Amino acid sequence: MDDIEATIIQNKHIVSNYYTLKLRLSKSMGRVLPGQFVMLKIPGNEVFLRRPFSIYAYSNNTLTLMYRVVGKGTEILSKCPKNERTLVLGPLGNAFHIRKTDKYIVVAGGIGIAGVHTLIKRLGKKASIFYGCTNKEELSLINDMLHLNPMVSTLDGSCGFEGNVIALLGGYIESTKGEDRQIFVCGPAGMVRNLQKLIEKDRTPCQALVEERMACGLGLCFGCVIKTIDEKEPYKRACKEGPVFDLWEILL
Amino acid sequence: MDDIEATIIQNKHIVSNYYTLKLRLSKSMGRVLPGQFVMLKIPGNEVFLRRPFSIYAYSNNTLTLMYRVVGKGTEILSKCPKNERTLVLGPLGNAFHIRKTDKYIVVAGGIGIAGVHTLIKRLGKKASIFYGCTNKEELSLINDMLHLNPMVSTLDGSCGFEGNVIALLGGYIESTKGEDRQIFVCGPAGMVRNLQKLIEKDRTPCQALVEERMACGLGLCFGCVIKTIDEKEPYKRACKEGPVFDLWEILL
Amino acid sequence: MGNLTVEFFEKTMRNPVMNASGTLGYGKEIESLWGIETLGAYVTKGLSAEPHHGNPTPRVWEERNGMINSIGLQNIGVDRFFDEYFPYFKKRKTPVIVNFFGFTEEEYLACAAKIKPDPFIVALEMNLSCPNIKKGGISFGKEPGAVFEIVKHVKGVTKIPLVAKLTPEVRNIVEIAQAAHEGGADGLTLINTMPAAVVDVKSRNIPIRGGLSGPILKPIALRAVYECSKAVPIPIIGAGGIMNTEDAISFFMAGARAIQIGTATFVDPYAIPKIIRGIGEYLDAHGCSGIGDIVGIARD
Amino acid sequence: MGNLTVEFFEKTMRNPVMNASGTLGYGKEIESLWGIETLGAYVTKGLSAEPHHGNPTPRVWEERNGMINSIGLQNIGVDRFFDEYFPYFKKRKTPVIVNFFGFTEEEYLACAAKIKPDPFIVALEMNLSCPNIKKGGISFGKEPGAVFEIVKHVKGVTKIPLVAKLTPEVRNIVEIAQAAHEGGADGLTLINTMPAAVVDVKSRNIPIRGGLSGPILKPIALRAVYECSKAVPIPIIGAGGIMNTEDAISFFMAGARAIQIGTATFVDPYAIPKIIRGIGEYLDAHGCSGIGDIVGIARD
Ligand SMILES: Cc1cc2nc3c(=O)[nH]c(=O)nc-3n(C[C@H](O)[C@H](O)[C@H](O)COP(=O)(O)OP(=O)(O)OC[C@H]3O[C@@H](n4cnc5c(N)ncnc54)[C@H](O)[C@@H]3O)c2cc1C
Ligand SMILES: Cc1cc2nc3c(=O)[nH]c(=O)nc-3n(C[C@H](O)[C@H](O)[C@H](O)COP(=O)(O)OP(=O)(O)OC[C@H]3O[C@@H](n4cnc5c(N)ncnc54)[C@H](O)[C@@H]3O)c2cc1C
Ligand SMILES: Cc1cc2nc3c(=O)[nH]c(=O)nc-3n(C[C@H](O)[C@H](O)[C@H](O)COP(=O)(O)O)c2cc1C
Ligand SMILES: Cc1cc2nc3c(=O)[nH]c(=O)nc-3n(C[C@H](O)[C@H](O)[C@H](O)COP(=O)(O)O)c2cc1C
Ligand code: FES
Ligand code: FES
Repeated sequence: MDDIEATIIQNKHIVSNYYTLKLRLSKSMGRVLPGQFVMLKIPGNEVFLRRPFSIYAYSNNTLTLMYRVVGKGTEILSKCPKNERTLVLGPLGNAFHIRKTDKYIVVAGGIGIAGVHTLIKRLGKKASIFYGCTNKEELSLINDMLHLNPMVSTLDGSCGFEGNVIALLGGYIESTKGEDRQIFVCGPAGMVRNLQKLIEKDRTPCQALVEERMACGLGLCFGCVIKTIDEKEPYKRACKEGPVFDLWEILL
Repeated sequence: MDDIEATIIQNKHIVSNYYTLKLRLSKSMGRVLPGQFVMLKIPGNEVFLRRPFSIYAYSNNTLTLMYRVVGKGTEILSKCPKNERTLVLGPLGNAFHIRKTDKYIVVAGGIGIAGVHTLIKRLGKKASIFYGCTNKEELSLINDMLHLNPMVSTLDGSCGFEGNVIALLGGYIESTKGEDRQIFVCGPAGMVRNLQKLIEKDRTPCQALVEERMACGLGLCFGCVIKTIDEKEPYKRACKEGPVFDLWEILL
Repeated sequence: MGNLTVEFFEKTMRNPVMNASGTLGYGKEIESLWGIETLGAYVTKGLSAEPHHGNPTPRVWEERNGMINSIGLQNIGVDRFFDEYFPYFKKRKTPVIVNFFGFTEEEYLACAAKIKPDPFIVALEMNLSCPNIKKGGISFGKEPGAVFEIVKHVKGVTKIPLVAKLTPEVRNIVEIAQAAHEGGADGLTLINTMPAAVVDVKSRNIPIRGGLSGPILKPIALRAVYECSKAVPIPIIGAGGIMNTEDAISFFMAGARAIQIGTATFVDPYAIPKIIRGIGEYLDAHGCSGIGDIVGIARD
Repeated sequence: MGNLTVEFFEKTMRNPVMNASGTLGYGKEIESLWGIETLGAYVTKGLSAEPHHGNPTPRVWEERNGMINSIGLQNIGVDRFFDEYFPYFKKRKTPVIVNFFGFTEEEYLACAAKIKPDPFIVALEMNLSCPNIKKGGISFGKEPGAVFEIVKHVKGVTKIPLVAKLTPEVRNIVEIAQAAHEGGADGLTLINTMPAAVVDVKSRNIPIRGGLSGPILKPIALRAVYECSKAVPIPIIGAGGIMNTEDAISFFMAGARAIQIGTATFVDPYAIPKIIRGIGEYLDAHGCSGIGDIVGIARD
């Protein structure tokens, strides 16, 4: 892990406020595990702290991020031209732990897909993918996974199941009852809470990638904590002990 | 006077750390008097307050400034490309008062030439110009006045009189003793103090353009004051009551 | 555009936006850019019973995202202000808030006593950041007890509503706010500049020690406005680093009933009219009938 | 490169640069980037006699040119620190300054008493910004009298040199510095964060109230360092918005004998080693034989 000089080689608008950013790194990031993230310096000096982004893809010193414009930093990022230089600190955080099992289920909502993208690539056909988004157009975020037959839901019903992805998942969970399953989830806090409720009875093994505001990304500041069931030390750092937590150990 | 949108049409390096900046204004500045200045917004948001610059030339909505890179603001300015947009507040301050007299003497040192440039243009052949700078190369700052036969001094003696311009002026002052003279000066504080000493005995009428750190340029903050002999109200604003003061009324 | 009118101490102001004291000269200086009647009220440069010369230069210094000033309260004295400048505001029907100070309690009282009630005087704004030369130069606004006393005494010599302007260089601004309120202050202005210094590494000098203003001050001011507005029932005027409409709205939401704009005017001389317009647009866009709809609505 | 070595309380440090407490975790976290022995001394995360959980999120917020934190002093307790982490620093021959706090005087004393003198402990750094829960949550560092008392009492339970770390939210930091010195403090760290708040205009919330750090703090910190270094004879450690070598040099010139770097590390994890190198280069370029040549040389 290091702070690595990087050059933007592509900054592409996908749909609505989603983009992908391709960076050429000046040296290797080393081994990257599914679930890990980087702290990206936003070019210029308008924003101060770095911004955390999941590693969407990485190979041959080329790092890809997928991001959604939500505030000042991502706004500036979306306007950065090719060849702009910046810094990437990573890879950071722990990773999804893939245990041998009958059924892998990956659940993502919106930009949450970025957090499980390398995991899905790793699992390939072994994973059942559930993806929820706002409308048909946003399905272009999973264009490269269509061959894996993802189950999709859109809030406006313009494609797939109409409603939220956890409702869609419900049927599947019901129908695979009793099997040895493992769930991976990344998405808005509300979605993860709904999932927790859905599988509360069985306490199906589930790992969640969580997002918290970060200052350092390195475990230095204790700014990014998430509350856990550990009574002695309830607050764990999303950047260090996380960002992947056992769903049954965190208090959302 | 107004805050006027402006576009850089030329930003030219002259010599060492001297530049000229040509701006096209989106509307007229109105009447500009010799000695007046503008508050220029430095493009970008690296620096906060505006920077004061003398009006080097102005006609047909085209404003020219001559500047020397001395700190962060002028450094950034020197790198601004053509077509960059900014804001110019002006014209500001009072002006040189040209009274009928036998002999006009204009004394400038270094970048001080920018402050008396429009005055020299106005006086034309009627003025005796004394210009002091560091070396021969810097004489290109007065290229457009060579036909007025300026007397020049260089600190390194590479052209004209070797030494400071006040020493050079000394002889002239001596030789024109008794004549009705009027002096205009703009330059470093040390130079103006030396001039004051030189003509102390005769108290030759003299107007000085002074530089003080400014925040507003409009008389709002009382940040830019210069001490005067007025005992009741010693501190006068360089941006409002100045920047031109009677040399015999200020305490340098 | 929606109604920006506000009532302050039974006087009507066109809008809740003022300049901050000392950042709009004696008022007339801005007239070639915009009319003084644009303001909800004009806040005077700090005035004293007798004129003051102020400090030598440098008096202003740029800081990253802010500035430091050490003007030293230069002013022509309260008498000359009322002779030479006050008629200008009356003619333009612009309410005035008279900022004043003293270096002793007597000077505060003398100055306040000189100011006669007038339909165009909304309030006196008492600058409590001023050093008390009888108490080793520690400023009046530092101790709850001292604040209570001086506010009470000033209230004794004037019938004009009194706003106390507090310094952030205190151990707990809420207790100062409470003391001012108990002393009889009718309102508070929060906050004045924060003491700061610059080191010039090249010349190895400290070119200036003075008060920090501008964006740098905003989070400190917002905290003061929020906490004091919960603690005292009198209206609060917010100030500190307001550069644009969003900053202004954040002060209202934190609990300010009016705001003052200082340093922003140096960066953009049209900042005040722009922000007034921006507030109107915000209220319209959010279906608010007046600024009252958003004052103090931010939840912790 | 010139000699950066400094003596602090009769211990030798490789250089006068430390991390600021709470901004370099428990120390080990940085090891994949640079060695802990790079530091003049490692300053621990704030420790207490008993572990503390800290505050709920959000705990950090970006401000223009700074940040606000509300970590709430989460820590594993002083005992676990000495069991699990201290040996790491000893093995790497890195001097440690133990930052500690309490919510009552007893907690301060209990914590200080637990820390045994050790060749690798340079000093205890007492965080005086902590709220005193027995005094309505007003922090210990606010009143000269209270500071004198608690410093004196802590000195009574430890033989390790004691550095008092002061909050800028006081009426006059110089009098606090003097009280700490009179109470027996062997040094001062200036300054801790400044209380601040954020208003989120969109959600109409106050998402965070906490301590402001980063460049925003620098001019306030420089003033404190300058004025206190003139007023007390004990060494001062400067902190607040040091982002680069020039900032660091300005703190030395203002009177600091060592510096701490906090927020800068979040912006650039190599800020500390870069600044250490930069200081060395500065001293070389200016023909200085050591940092002593520039400490306190800035003239007013
Ligand atoms: C481990 C992790 C992985 C992430 N992966 C991605 C990803 O792959 N793609 C993507 O688009 N986003 C991702 N995010 C969220 C992303 O970091 C924020 O959307 C981004 O920081 C917003 O910055 P901003 O300046 O645009 O927003 P602003 O609101 O202006 O940011 C202000 C501050 O808040 C923080 N912040 C704001 N929203 C969030 C958030 N949702 N999570 C964490 N911090 C936030 C910012 O980092 C910044 O410090 C991830 C977050 C974490 C913690
Ligand atoms: C009335 C007037 C006319 C001027 N005309 C010219 C001109 O035509 N050409 C030219 O090159 N310079 C001129 N100057 C000086 C010019 O304003 C400064 O050199 C410039 O502001 C420096 O900015 P900086 O950011 O590069 O320097 P920095 O030192 O980084 O600036 C920091 C602050 O100090 C102020 N400052 C620094 N040096 C000076 C100075 N000498 N005078 C006033 N303020 C200063 C800046 O305005 C800024 O607020 C004039 C100054 C005044 C007052
Ligand atoms: C140049 C200058 C002069 C000031 N003079 C006074 C003054 O005379 N009286 C006073 O109460 N405050 C004075 N202040 C403080 C401002 O009124 C205001 O409280 C402070 O600058 C914070 O607001 P801002 O960040 O918008 O500038 C002055 C501020 C500046 C920058
Ligand atoms: C995330 C964070 C945590 C902090 N924790 C502590 C602490 O536990 N004890 C303490 O004395 N100061 C603490 N501080 C204050 C810093 O040590 C330092 O005094 C302050 O941040 C100013 O320096 P900076 O601007 O370089 O960050 C903390 C600061 C930050 C940003
Ligand atoms: S972001 Fe600093 S500890 Fe996680
Ligand atoms: S610069 Fe503000 S009064 Fe002159």
